[in-house]
Amino acid sequence: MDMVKRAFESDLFWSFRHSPVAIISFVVAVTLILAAVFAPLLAPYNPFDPGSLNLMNGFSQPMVPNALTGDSFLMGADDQGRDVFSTILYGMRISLFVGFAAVIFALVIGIILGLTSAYAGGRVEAIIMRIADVQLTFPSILVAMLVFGIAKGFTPVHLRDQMAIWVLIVSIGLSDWVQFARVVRGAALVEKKKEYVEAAILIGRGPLGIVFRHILPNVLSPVLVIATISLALAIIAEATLSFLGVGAPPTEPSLGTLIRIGQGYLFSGEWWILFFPAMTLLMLALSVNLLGDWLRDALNPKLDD
Amino acid sequence: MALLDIKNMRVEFPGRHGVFTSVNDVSLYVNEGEILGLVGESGAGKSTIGNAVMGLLQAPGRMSEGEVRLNGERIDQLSEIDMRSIRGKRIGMIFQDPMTSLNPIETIEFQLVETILAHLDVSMSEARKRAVELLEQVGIPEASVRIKQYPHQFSGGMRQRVVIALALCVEPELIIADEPTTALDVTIQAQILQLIKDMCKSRKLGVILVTHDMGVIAETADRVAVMYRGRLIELGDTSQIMNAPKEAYTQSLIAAVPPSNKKIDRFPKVAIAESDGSALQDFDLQSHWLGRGSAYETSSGSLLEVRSLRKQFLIKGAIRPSNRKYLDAIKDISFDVKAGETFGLVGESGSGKSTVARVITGIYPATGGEMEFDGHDLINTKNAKEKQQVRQDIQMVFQDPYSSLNGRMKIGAIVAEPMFVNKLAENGKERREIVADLLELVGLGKDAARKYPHEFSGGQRQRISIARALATRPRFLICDEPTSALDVSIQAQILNLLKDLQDQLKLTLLFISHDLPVIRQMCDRVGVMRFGDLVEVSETEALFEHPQHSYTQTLIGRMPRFAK
Amino acid sequence: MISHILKRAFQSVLVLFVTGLVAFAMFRFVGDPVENMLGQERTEAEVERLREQLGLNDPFLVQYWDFISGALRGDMGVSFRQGRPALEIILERLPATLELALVSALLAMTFGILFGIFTAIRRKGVMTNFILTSSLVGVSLPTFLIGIFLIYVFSVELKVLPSFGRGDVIDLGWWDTGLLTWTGIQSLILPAITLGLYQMTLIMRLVRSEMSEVLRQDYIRFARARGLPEKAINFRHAVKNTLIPVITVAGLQIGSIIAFSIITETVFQWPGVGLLFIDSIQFVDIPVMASYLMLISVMFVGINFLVDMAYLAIDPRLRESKGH
Amino acid sequence: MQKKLIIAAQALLLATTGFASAETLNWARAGDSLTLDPHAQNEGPTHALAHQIYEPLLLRDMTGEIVPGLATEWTPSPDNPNVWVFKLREGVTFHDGADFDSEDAEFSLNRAMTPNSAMKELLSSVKEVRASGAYTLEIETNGPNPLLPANLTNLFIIDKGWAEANNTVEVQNFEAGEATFASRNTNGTGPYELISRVPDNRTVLEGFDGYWGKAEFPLEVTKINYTPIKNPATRVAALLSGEVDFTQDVPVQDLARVDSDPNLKVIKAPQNRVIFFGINQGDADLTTDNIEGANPFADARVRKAMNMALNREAIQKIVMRGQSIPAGAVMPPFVNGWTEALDTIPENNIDTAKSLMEEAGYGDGFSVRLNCPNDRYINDEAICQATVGMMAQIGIEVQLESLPKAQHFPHIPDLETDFYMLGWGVPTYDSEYIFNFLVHSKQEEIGTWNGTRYSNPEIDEKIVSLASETDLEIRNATIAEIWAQVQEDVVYLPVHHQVLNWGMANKVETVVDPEDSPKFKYFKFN
Repeated sequence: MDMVKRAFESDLFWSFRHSPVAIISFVVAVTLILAAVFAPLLAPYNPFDPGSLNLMNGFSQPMVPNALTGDSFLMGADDQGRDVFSTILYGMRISLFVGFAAVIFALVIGIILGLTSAYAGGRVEAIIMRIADVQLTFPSILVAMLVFGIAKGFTPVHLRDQMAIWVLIVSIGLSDWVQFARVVRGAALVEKKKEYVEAAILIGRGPLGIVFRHILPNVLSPVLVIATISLALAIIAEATLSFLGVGAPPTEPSLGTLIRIGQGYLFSGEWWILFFPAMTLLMLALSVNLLGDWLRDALNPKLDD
Repeated sequence: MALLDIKNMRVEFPGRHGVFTSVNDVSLYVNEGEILGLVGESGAGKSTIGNAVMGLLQAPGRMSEGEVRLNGERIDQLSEIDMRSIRGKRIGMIFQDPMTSLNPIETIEFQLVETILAHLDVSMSEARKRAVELLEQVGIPEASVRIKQYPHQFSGGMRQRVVIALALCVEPELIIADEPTTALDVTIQAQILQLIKDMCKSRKLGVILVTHDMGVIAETADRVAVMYRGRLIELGDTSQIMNAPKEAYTQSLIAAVPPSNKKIDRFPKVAIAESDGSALQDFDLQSHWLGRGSAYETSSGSLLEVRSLRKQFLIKGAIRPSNRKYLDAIKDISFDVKAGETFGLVGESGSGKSTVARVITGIYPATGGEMEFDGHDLINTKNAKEKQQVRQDIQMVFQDPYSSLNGRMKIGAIVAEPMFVNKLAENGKERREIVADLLELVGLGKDAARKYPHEFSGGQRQRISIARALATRPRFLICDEPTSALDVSIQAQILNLLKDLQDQLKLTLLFISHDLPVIRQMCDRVGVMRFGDLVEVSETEALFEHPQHSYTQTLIGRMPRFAK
Repeated sequence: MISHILKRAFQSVLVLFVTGLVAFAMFRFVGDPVENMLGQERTEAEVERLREQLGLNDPFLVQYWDFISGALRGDMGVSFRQGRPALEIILERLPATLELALVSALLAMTFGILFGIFTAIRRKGVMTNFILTSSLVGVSLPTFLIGIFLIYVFSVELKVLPSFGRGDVIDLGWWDTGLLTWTGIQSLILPAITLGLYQMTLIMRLVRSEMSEVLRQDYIRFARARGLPEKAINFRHAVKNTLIPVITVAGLQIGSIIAFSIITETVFQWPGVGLLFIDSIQFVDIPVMASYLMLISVMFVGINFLVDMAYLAIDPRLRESKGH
Repeated sequence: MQKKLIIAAQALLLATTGFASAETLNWARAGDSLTLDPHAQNEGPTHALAHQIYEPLLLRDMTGEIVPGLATEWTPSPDNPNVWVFKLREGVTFHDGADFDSEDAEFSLNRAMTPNSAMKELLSSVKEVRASGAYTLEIETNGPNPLLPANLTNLFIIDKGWAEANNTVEVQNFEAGEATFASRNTNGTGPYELISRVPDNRTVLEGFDGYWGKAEFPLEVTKINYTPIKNPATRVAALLSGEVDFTQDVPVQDLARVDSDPNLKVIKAPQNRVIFFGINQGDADLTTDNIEGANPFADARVRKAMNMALNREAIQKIVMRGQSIPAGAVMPPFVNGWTEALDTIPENNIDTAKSLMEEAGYGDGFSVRLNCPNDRYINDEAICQATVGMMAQIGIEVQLESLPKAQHFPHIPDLETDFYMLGWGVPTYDSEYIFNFLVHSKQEEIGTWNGTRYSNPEIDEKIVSLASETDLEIRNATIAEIWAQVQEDVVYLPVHHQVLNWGMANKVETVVDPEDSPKFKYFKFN
């Protein structure tokens, strides 16, 4: 209760209430995320069940009954006869799952390495930051393609179906952790010099207690901003990777895979196969980006990168 | 006609919680060749007046009423472009922190010449010549060489001279100096104040000197305006204000200033300042939790013995040890602290006094030397349990009330943490009770436990900091500049609190400060530090009356004093 | 200073070795080049012979060593697909990518910095909000879709700009350029926008936040108090201080631009190294892939180094004692 | 106003890109030729470019008919049934002016048989190539080979003197570590000369003044700008915007758009390629299924059920937009041995298929993995996806793994897949070619692409007999017998024959080459 009250009285909430952009973005993002989470309840069809598909529904126009089967789809049907609306809901689940998981993966690695290097200093710091530099040498899409290639070699054949998603998560996360580590390190170096840390040493807190109980909560604001923007980037990165053929499988497509498939129909008149997934992705990424933007201004941290 | 005439100025800042009136109906004036001291505690609105005169109020602040006249001409309604020809040219401004007032990536010459050219129709070479002259006038040696350098190549005092040169470079009629010496050491402070005085007299400048430091005012100002919460409380000649203030606030403010010439027992209460809470309640220390820790022998011998202590910092790493560069923060110092006394360490910034505190507490490992605390070897002890025991006995109150509390923790958690970590309480319930008692003890009241640090003022935070330090039941409390960030009225309260606690809990104090009057009020014995050396240790009164070392003499000579 | 350079150089070599190792680890799994190289009529014996010939049967570390020792001699192997030295192919395609990347980077820097300064000086306002939001639209869609959309609008519907290729190029001997012909410049427009959009947004945001920070500094307030013109304050004092951190990021972005050109080049059939890399992956052309990755690493390391040096040159605080 | 601007800009674009000239053809396709050395790669785009520059002894024209090239006549030798005699064309010069004679032909064919050549399998039956006169060439085979001429249609002739002078006698060798002269330079006898080439970027060809066939062929195309455009959307855009006059690989969904464009047209023809699924019916157990200790595919009823569940018409209609011919046998229609009956597609009947599954004891279905390429055949991945849905209807839960061709195809000869997609073209136009690679038990030299583990010694014997059977009637009868058995055993699940779609500007006049290899000397402009 106290927390809630505090949240509502906070400057952040005040700034939120006075920013129409933030409110609209928040509503859009939350609506989309909820729609994805409750896709099985909301979607009229299950596009991931191949047995339920009727190929003859392929390329049905939105809201126009199919000439062969008589079925009608809100946003039309794609090349496999899948309901575009349902596919978007399910696809968004995958995109969001990949996005969130990749950001969490990057965040955990970044926070641990960033805090460690800031707190330990010296050689440990030098080594970690050098690894970060090397990591930066590999641009994100190359990292993803490398991880994809390597994982394919190591994954047993029967696990390959599940592999794609996890590889996406790991590869997007791997290319993303550096900025978390840098920001956390930068903020932690500032916090470390503050006297409350010395006070904590004096009362007998060990290094772990100091890092996680004291420093970590104080560096979370910039991390939150980056995490928000990273979420949008990760969702877009997933789409980009699927264009290069290392995305989610077409039988269980993500938004990115849907766009990759849909872009083949840009000239042929079946605009709905591309338009709806692309608009969904745009709304999702844009609203998350705008939220991140607002958050950055509202928290006004000096971001290092 | 006054040089600057302010009539009924009102400055407002609309904000989330309504309109905040920063300056309320203030009228004052400055004459040529006169220094007007504008004094007040933080939040009094004294800096806002300067900014309002310059037309540099931070948005969304605005001057909603009143008028400002410069030589009879109204300047508060001028357009931004017209105002620009007044700024720098007719009114110069000096900022508080010389470290941040200069553009770090341009040379001094560039910044001077640019300002000269912006206002005067002179050639580039003339501007350069003038710039060198200015630097010479403000006392920068080898001006023609140093003018080519960047700000980071100058020391703090030299930078402030550059800032003054910049403010003076187009010969303005009025200078607004906003806390021009607050960031400087005592010895430098005196020089800069002298410089401002000289400039004022020799050039017939009007000066508004904004400061919180009564000592500075007493030494420098011709007249004084006292501000409190946006209002002008009292305006008069310096000697009148200092010696016979009319208003109650002024009286208490002056009373709160630690006198530099004599030792008093307690500071008088400041009437209008924030509530003091209640004074110490009468705890039965024998039965109270806090008292249980003080069941040790109060011997008359030394509680802490420091011998030949050294501390080096690595400032440039290298693979070969011979290429490494070190800074000697402490060079071979020795002193004792007797049980129950207050030992003072005084010195300017960079003298190593705070490092001594951190070495004693173990935050920094010593490079060499010996330290013994109540018979325990502080340097060579490997026994973790013994170390922790000693640690518990030595606690510290820090300088910065804002950074010394973790903003993400509630006060209750902050004060309870030492007991939790050291298992000093049976259970959570007992911890909460002790926290409540401690908060009462430092005059905050137990409700404070449920709040976060940002809900408290600086003085209240120092009280929390003290409560946290007490929560390990320490015997030895190090106070590292505990009041240097506080207003003078709050400082008096905190110093009183520390004195009371020492009496009640039989604490031994190591009191570190750059502020000589405060040292004189608080300490039994004092050590003077300079560049890592302990140049003199002596009884307090003896030190102030008969300083032996030449540095101590300089220090005490430069100390701003004002006679009551 | 010298030890700093040496340290950097050592790190760079390390980075290159690691790149090579990782690259090689990957190549084992992207597929089998032999099936591609032989037609459907190939026999088992043929497959074996070719594998042996290409050294694919050697242990992994032997292959890596062969590659590294060859690379040190400037021999990156022969493309499985084209039968020509991989390095030669890469160098032949490099001008296209570099021209595209450079023009994109220039676009991104110019507009990113201009918009960043504008939106920092005018923190509120219709124009600022428009710039901020519309630039976000650009990064909220995958690059390939933006590229295809641009083609659709400007090539297919309006027919004003070419949809693919580099137009006419002029061979300067060691460099072929599309910047000197009208068709070359026309062909560059859409890919450069596609590639630069993302970086522009990034730089714009960075400039905006850095500049907002700088504008709050005391020395800006002090400059204002000295009556300096607003222009001098914003563009002399603030911008210069803003650009120091921006240089690092922007410099590193050039590396990303080159990597991201993979997608843009595929969409616009831009005959650069990115497209070559994609083709090589499809064909499992190991020498070309390895050369590409090494090239990217070399460029990245080089750019890092230059950025470091630029930093030293611009920021007087770092100049004498070299800092960090 | 705005419209005017656009028109002005268009005019500018048209003027500057210069495809207003009626003689220049801007040609785009998905891939580029891999090398200019005509013997280094046996692959479509490489041969397609080579056909403009080089010529074989005999070639297939745009209708698939074998016509004279550098040979004017060819007959089996009356003396030796193992020898073919070729009479060579006289008065032919290479682009550098050298004369063509039998030494060049002998040299070229021998060069094509060296170990580094990719063409040597086509000449595996050849024992010796002899220049028996200035314009006569004899090819002796191991045993009679009636189909030899059909193997020569992509074997190009290069100049012996030129090759020797430029040290490019050897076909390029990767071990040597450098490119050969012939992989970057050309000297053919063909209708077009190479002007410039940047691989994967642009190749420019111009008409060869000294071409022998000047009177014989239209040769209306005098200049060719060839650009590979990998991304399908970009390729279509280039055609729609007028930057390209002729492209071979128009995505099926864009055909309608291209065809409806007033300036463009689409022409179609069946391709020499059949698409099908292979199923592992020989192993005792499958690694990718969920049935322990048994192979459901080993049961012919399961295979029949799958064959019935596969709705080829739906695939044709939706996935291929009508641009395919549903297939009943793994044999393109031009091939010797093809009959309409064999190619009749099985009835699509889910109920019957379900009862067959029931009978086989798999009424509850099973799961299995399907391996599929995603960058090789027209809509390959979408076909597989549709197949997943169709198999689900009879209880077979299929996990689809679609991979780039470089990763997909090695699975088949390496026997790492139980259910896979494959496409097959038959350059010899004879069923033996199919049997040799796809039906014969998998061995070192034969049956190499038979990933079904199907092994029938009787059939194997019949297949081997085809090579030396000179009596065409007996041979054709054997072919029919083999096909009957293959169909009976449901060795493969045929899907369809691909259709070639060439998109081009209205001004271009041509027919579709069944091997997807345009020969521009036949092209006309209207």
